[in-house]
Amino acid sequence: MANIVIDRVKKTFGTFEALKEISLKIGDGEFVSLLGPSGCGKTTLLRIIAGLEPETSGQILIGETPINGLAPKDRGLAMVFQNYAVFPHMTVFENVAFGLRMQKADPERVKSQVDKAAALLHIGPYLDRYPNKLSGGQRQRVAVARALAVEPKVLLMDEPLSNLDALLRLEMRTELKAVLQASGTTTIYVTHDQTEAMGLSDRIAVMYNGRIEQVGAPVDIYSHPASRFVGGFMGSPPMNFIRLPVTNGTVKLGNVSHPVPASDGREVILGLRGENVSILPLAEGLRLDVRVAEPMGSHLLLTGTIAGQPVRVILPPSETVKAGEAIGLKLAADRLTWLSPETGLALSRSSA
Amino acid sequence: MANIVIDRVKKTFGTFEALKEISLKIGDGEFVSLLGPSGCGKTTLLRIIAGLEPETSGQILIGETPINGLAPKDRGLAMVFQNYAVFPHMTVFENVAFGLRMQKADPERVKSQVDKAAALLHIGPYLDRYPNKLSGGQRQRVAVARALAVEPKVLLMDEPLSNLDALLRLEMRTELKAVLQASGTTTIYVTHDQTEAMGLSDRIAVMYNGRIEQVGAPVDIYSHPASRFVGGFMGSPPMNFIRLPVTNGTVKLGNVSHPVPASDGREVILGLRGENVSILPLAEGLRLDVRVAEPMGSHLLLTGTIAGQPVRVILPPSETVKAGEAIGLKLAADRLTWLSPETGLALSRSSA
Amino acid sequence: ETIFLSTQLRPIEEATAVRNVILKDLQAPVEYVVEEPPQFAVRMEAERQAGKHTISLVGALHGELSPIAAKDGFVPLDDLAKELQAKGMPKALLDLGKLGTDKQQYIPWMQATYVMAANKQALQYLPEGADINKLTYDQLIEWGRKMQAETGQPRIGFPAGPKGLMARYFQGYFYPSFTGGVVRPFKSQDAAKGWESFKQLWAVVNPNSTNYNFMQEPLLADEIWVAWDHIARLKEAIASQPDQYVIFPAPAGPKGRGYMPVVAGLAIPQGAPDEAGAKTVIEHLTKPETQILTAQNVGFFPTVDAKLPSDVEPGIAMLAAGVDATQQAPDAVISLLPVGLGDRGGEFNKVYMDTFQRIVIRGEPVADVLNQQASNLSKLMGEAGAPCWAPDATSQGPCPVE
Amino acid sequence: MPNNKSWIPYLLIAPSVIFLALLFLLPLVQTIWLAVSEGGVPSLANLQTMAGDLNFRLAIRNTFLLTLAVVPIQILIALAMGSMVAKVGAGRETILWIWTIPLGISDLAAGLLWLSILQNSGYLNSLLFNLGVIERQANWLSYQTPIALFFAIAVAEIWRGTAIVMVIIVAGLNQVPKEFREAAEVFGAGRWTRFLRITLPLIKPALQSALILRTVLAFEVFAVVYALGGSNMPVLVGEAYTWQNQNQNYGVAAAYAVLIMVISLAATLVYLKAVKVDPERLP
Amino acid sequence: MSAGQPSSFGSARKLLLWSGIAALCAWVLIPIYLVALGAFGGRSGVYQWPKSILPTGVSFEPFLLFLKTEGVAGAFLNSVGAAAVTVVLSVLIGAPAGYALARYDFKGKGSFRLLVLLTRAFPLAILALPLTVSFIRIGLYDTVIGVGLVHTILALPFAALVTQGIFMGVPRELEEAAWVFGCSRPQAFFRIVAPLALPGLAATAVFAFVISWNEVFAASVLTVRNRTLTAYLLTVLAESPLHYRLAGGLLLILPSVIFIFAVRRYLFAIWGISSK
Ligand SMILES: Nc1ncnc2c1ncn2[C@@H]1O[C@H](COP(=O)(O)OP(=O)(O)OP(=O)(O)O)[C@@H](O)[C@H]1O
Ligand SMILES: Nc1ncnc2c1ncn2[C@@H]1O[C@H](COP(=O)(O)OP(=O)(O)OP(=O)(O)O)[C@@H](O)[C@H]1O
Ligand SMILES: [Mg+2]
Ligand SMILES: [Mg+2]
Repeated sequence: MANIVIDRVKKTFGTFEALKEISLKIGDGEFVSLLGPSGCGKTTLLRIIAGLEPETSGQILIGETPINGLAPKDRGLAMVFQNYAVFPHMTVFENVAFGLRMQKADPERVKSQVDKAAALLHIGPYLDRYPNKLSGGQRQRVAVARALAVEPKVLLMDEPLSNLDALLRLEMRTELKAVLQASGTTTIYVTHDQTEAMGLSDRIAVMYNGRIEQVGAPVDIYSHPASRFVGGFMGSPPMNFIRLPVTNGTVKLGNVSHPVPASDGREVILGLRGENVSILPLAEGLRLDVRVAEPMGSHLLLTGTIAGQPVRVILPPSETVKAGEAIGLKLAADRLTWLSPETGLALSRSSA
Repeated sequence: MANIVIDRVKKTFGTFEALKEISLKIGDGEFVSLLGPSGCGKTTLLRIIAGLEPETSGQILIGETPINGLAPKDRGLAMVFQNYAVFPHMTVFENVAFGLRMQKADPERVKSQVDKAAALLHIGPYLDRYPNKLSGGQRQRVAVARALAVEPKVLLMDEPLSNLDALLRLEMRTELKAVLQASGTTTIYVTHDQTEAMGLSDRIAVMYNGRIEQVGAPVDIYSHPASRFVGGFMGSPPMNFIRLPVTNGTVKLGNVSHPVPASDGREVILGLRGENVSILPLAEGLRLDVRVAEPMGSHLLLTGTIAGQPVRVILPPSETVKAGEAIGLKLAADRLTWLSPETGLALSRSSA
Repeated sequence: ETIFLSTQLRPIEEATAVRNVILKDLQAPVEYVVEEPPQFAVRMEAERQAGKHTISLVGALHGELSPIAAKDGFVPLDDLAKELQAKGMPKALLDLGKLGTDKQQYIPWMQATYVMAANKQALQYLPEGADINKLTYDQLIEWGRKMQAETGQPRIGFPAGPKGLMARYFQGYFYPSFTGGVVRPFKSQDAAKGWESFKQLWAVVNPNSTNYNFMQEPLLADEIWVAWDHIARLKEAIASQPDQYVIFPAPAGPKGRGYMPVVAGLAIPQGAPDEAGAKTVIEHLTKPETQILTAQNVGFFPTVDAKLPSDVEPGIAMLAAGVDATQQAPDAVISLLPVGLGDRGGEFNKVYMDTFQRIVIRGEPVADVLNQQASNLSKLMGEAGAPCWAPDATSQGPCPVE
Repeated sequence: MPNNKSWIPYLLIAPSVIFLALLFLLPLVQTIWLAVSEGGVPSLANLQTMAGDLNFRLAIRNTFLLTLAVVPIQILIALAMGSMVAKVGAGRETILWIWTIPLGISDLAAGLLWLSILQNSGYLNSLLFNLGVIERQANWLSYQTPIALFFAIAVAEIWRGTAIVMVIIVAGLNQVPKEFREAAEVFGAGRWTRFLRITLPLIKPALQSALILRTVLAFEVFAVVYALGGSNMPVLVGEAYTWQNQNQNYGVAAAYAVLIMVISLAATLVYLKAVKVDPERLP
Repeated sequence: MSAGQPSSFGSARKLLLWSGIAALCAWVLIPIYLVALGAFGGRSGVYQWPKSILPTGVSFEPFLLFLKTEGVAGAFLNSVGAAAVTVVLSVLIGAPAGYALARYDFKGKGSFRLLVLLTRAFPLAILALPLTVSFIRIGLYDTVIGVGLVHTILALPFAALVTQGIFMGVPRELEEAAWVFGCSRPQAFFRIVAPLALPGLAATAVFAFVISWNEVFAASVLTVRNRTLTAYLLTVLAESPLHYRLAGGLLLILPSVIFIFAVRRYLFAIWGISSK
C-alpha cells in the first residue's frame, strides 16, 4: 500500500510562505498531476514529500505510516528532478543503474532493468556516454530512466518531459502511463503541459501560490473550474470571463436568456470556454466583435470583445471569419460556468 | 544589419556528426524557430553561432562579415542557455544587469533596462534574491531577462520558456514577440512547443539528426510538409500516413477518387492532418473504424484504422462517436499531402 | 657601517649584551647580526662565489671558520696577530688561528671549554672515595649505576642530539683520556677498551641523550643530574640556580684527563666592504677590558691574559672555576682543535659520531667498526692532507691512523 | 570550451614558467650538477657516498613509513572535518577557523610544541603520572622506544599537516551542488554510499591536489622529526641538511635532494594515474 | 542554504556530530593551550615536574623581552612585506596557471605540472646556496622583495594545484554565458570564475601567507639587515631557554592565525552552484 496523505503541510522560507496548509490524499497507484503557475510551490511540495526539505508544519503519511523526519532513502520513493541532477561522473548506464545498485540488486536485474528503462526512453545508444556529452533532452530522459529503473512504490516527477519535442513527449507520455499503470506506482507529476496532465492523470491538483485551488478529474477541472483562477489557468486559450448584469435571475445572451444559480440580483461572471461556441447569424447570437482571426491549422482562433470585454473563441477551421467583422455566437448552455464577482468562486453548477 | 548566413556548417564530436552541412539564411530582424527532435543538433548549432563551440567546417556570417574564430563577445549577440546558466553568486538584478555592465552602460540605463526586463518576465519581486532561492521557472525567466536586457542585434534562445506554465508561456510569448519586433532583433529560437513556434516565427526550420529538413512559413510547414518526417513531427496528433494504391492516376477515398500528382502507377502515401476531415454517412465517406474516442474538451480525438492503417482524427467536440463504431469521413481535398513511398518526400502539391 | 656576523652569542640576552654593552663604547658604527651555523656557512660560501660582500667581520668557532679559510676566504691578519702577541695573547692560541696554513686566518676572540655539571642531589650517590674533581671513568660509571638503581632513572646525560657537540667529546675527551691521541690511535687496543667501558657508561646514561642538544635543559628539567657539555650550553642552568649545581672536570681515563679548549675567532672575509672598520672592531674586542666585559656578560673567557674581577655573577664564577680545575688538573691531556681539515671538519666529526652510533647504539662488534671507520678516517686525513695535532705526535704529511 | 585558441593556455602558464625558469630552474640545474659531478667532472662519487652512508637505508625507510602513515590519515581526518562541518549551520566558520590554526604554525614551532608535550618531563607524562598510570617519567622519544617515537612523530605531523588538506578539501566540497547528493539520497544512498559514490568523485580534483601536495610535503618532513627524534630517526631531508650543514659536503647534500625530488615526483605521477581526473566527468 | 540533510537530523546523530566536532577542536587546541602554558609559565613552569595542566605563575616577561628586542618592529614589517609579495605574486602567477591546467588540454601540460611540483619536491635549503649566489648577483640580496620572490617559489605549487582543483569545479556554462554577454576571457575569469573559485583563491592566499611567514632558512640566508620576524626570532631563539622558545613560537603563530581569521569568510564562501 502506497497511498499518500498530505495533511496541512506548511513550508516557509524565512518569512516567505512557499506552502500554506497543503492537504491532499492520493490513493495507492493513483496518478496525480500538480499544475500551477511558476513559483507556486510544486517543487517545494515534492521536495518535502521526498524528505529533502523539512516541512515547517503538518504531516505526511505514506501507506498509513507518518514519514516526518524519515530520511529520504527510507521513504521508498524515486524522483525526477526539475534540473535532472544526473551524476556527471557516471556513465548514463551507471546513472540509470544507481538506484538499483543502492538496493544491491543482482547484476542481471540491474542490466535488464536499465536496458528496459533505456529502451523506453530511447537512450540506449548513449548508455556509456557521460552526461556532459548529452543534449538537454537526453539528460532529462536519463533522469527519468533513473527513476523508472527502480520501480518505486511512489514516484515523484518534476516536469520530466519539459525538454522533449512534442512527438517524443507524446510517445513518452503514453508509455509512461502504460508502465506506471502496470506497476501500480503512485505518481505525483508536476507539469506545465495541460494536455499532458489531462492525458495522464487520474486527478489533477491545481496549485496557486502555495495553496491547492482545486483537485479533481481532468475534465471536471477543465469544464467546471472551482474558481476564476483555475478557469483562467487551465486550457489555452484560457476561459473567458464576461461580467454580465442579472435581471430577475437570468442573464441575456443574444436573444436567449439563461437562468443563473443563486444570483443575488446584481452581476455575475460568465466563464466561457472558447470552444463552447458556434456561429449564428449576427441577429440571433451573442455579438462578438472580431479583432483578430488566426487560422491555427486545427482550428480558427478569434480574438475580440463581447459586451466590451475581451474574449477568445475557437471555431472549426472550416469557418471563414475576417478580422473587423462582427458575428453572432451560440453558447453551449450546459457548459457554462457562473462565478461570483466578489469571491471569484464558482456558483453551484448551472446545469444538473 | 544583422542578417545571418549559415553556410555549410559541420560539427563532429569525435566520430559523431552532430551537424551535417547546415545552411540557413536569416534576414535582419527575422524570427526563426528551430524545431526538431531531442538530440538533433539545435543547441549545438546555437553554440556554434554564439562562438562557444568551434565549427568543424563551414562558415557563418552576421551582416556580411564572417565571424569564424571571432570571440563570442565580439559577435554582438545574446543567448538564453537551455540550462539557464544564471550566475549563482549574483543577485537576480546583477544577473540581468550583467550584459549591460559589460557594455559599461550608465547606471540609469542599467536600472531602467533591468526593470523593464524584470517587469516583462514578472521577476520584479526577486531582483535581490540569489538564484538558488528561486524556482526553476523563475531561474529560467532570469536567464531570458538577462538576454533581453542588453537588446542585442542577434538573440539566440534555447528553449527559453520550457519551464513555464501554459498561461505564463502564452503571455511571455506574445510579449517577447512584441518586444523583439519593436527592437528588430534577429532571433533564433529553439523550442519544442509547436504552437509556440507557430505563433512566434516568421519562419520555422525543422531539424532532423544534424540536417535541416524544411524551412518555411509556419502554415506551409504545417500543411505542406516537405517530407514524411516533417509531417509526422509537426502537429499533434501528427499527420496520418496512409498507403493507398493508385489506379490510373487517382486514388479512391470512399466514393470520391482524387487525382494524385506524378504518380508512377503503383502506390502513394496520403498525408492527412487529423483535423482535415468531417463526418459523412458511412456509405459515402472513407471508412474509419474507431478504436478509441477521447473527448478532449476543445475537440474529440478519434483513434482508429483506415484501410487497416492506424490514424488519429479530430472532430468538433459536439460530435458524438462511440468506440467500436465505424464512420465515414470526408477529406478536405485541398489539404491533402501526397508523398512517395520510396523517398518519403512530398510529391508536387496536390492543389494549386 | 661595519656588519659583524656571528654564530656565537646568539641568545637574545647575549646578543643584546653584545650590542648594548660590549660594543657600546666603540665609536665606529657596528651592526651585530647573528646567524645559525648552517645559514652562516651557506651565506659565506654564497658571498664568496658571488664575489659581492656585505659582511665585513665574522665571529665564529674555530671549526666553522676553517672551511672558509680552506677556500682562502679570509684576509690575512698577521700584523694584527703580532700586536696581540706583543700584548700577551698566547702564541699557541694564535697559532690555532692559522688553521694549519701559514697565514693568520682569524684572531682568537673568546675561549671556553667543556666541563661537567652535576645537580647537588646527585652528589649523595657518589661512590665513596671518589673526589668529584678527580673523577675517573670507572667512578662515573659506578656513580651512574648507583643513581639509576636508587632513583629508578638513568641520571647521566650527553649532548648527542643532532645539534649537540658530542663529536667534540670523543675527539677532545674520550680518545685522549683512553688512548692519549685522537687520530693515530683511533683503532688501537686502548681505543677498543675505551669503547667497551663507554658502553658500560652508556648503560647508565639517559637514552634521551640522543635528543639532547643543550644539556642545560634536561638539567633544569631534572631529567638528568650529571651532564657533560660546552660551558655556554650549561650556563642557563648554572646561572639560574648557582647553588643547585656543581661544576667539575670531565673524568680521567687510563691515559689521563683529556680536555679540549674551545676558541671562537674573529676573521675578515676577502673583499669585505669595510676592512678597516672590521680591524678596529677586532682591536676593540681583544682589549683586556672588553674581554673582561665579555666574560662577565656572556661567560666566555678571555683569550688575552686578563684576570676576571671577583664580582662576577656566581654562575660565571663557578664555570670559570670549573675551567680552571680542568686546565690545572695534574693529569690533564690537552687536545687541540683540529687544524688543516679545511671543510672536511664536519666529516671528521661524522667519523666519530658514526663509530659511536654503530658501537654503542647499534651494538656492532667494536673491532670491525673501528677498522672500517679507521679506513674512512685515514682516507679523510689523506684527502685533507692535515698533519697531526696535539695530543697526537706530530707527523710529516697527513696524520696517519695506526 | 573552444580549443581553437590553442595559444591561450601557454599564455596563461607563461608567467609561472618564466618566473620559475629565472628563479628556480637555474639554481636547480646547478644543484643537480653538483650532485652528479666531482670537481667539475661528471661522477657518481656523491651518489655512492650517499648510498654508502650509515643512515641512508634508515632514512629512506623512515621517510616512506612516515609518509605512508601520515598522508592517508590526514586525508581521512580532513574529509571527516569537511563533511562534518557541512552539516553545521551557525558557527561553521569559527569551527573551520579553529581547525585551520595549525596551518599557521611553522614546523619548527610544531616540533617544539610536541616536544614540550612528549619529553620526559612533558605534559603527557605529567598527566599519566597524576593519573597514576606511570610512577616515573616514561621515555617516548628515545632510540630505545622506536615505535613510540615513530607514533609521536606521526601524531605531530598529522596534527600539523591536516589543516592544509582540510582547507583544500573544504574548498572543493563547497562546490559540489547539493542536488547531486539529494538525488543520491532519494535513490536510497546512505550517508556512506552518498559520500563514497557521489561526493568523493565530485571533489576528485581538489582531492588530487591535496594528495599530491601533502605527499610531496611529507617527503620533506624534517624539523618535527629532529625536534622529537633527534638523531634517532634519520629522514631524507634531515640527512641532506646534515650533509650540507654539519658535514659541509654540498655534493652529497645535493645528491640527497635530487633523490628526494625523484621520489616525490614518482609519487606524484602515481597519484596522477591513480586519482585520475577526467574532465568529461565534471559538472 | 541549509546544507546537509535537515530532514534526517536525528538528535542522536546530532549529538554524535557535535561531539566529533568538539573532539577535533580539542585535538587542535589543547597542544596550543599547553604551549601557552609553557610560554606564560616562566622558567619554573617549563621545567617543573610533574607539570600541572592549569596555569601556575603567569609571566609575560619573555614576550615583553621580545617586543623590547631592538629590530623586532622592523623585522615584523619585513615579514608582512615579504608575505604580501608572496601572496600577491603566487595568486597572480599561480591562478592563471591553475586555470590553464583546469580548462585546457595542451602539449606539455604534464611536464608543466611536474615543473611546478619540482619547486616543492626539492628541499629549499639545499638550493639556498646557488639561489643566494644568483640573488647577490641580481642585487635582490638582503631585500624584502627578494625574500618574497623565494617564498613565492615555495607557494607557487599550492597556488597552481589548489586553484586547478577548484577551477575544475566551476561549471563551464557559467563562463560561456559570461562570454556571450560580452566578457573577454579575462573579464569572464575575474567576474565569474574567480568569485566562484573564491575558496580556492583564499586558500592559496592563506598558504602563501603562512609559507612566507614561517619560512626561516632562505629568509635568514638572503638577508642581513632586513630579517623577517621569524628568521630574526628563531635565530635568536635557537639557544635560548625553552620557555623563551615556546613564547617565541606562540608569538609567531599569532599573525598567521589572525590572517586566516581575516580571510576565513572567503575560505568557506558557498554559492549554491547548480547546473540547471
Ligand atoms: N560534447 C559532446 N560530445 C559528444 N556528443 C555530443 C556532445 N554534445 C552533444 N552531443 C551530441 O550531439 C547531438 C546534438 O546535441 P544537441 O545538444 O545539439 O541536441 P539538441 O537538439 O539541443 O537536443 P535537445 O533538444 O535535447 O536539447 C546529441 O545527440 C548529443 O548526444
Ligand atoms: N530556498 C529558498 N528560499 C527562499 N525562497 C524559495 C526557496 N526555494 C524556493 N523558494 C520560493 O518558493 C516558491 C516556490 O518554489 P518552487 O520551486 O516550489 O516553485 P515551483 O512551483 O516549482 O515553480 P516552477 O514551476 O517554476 O519550478 C518560489 O516563489 C520560490 O521563489
Ligand atoms: Mg519547480
Ligand atoms: Mg538542446
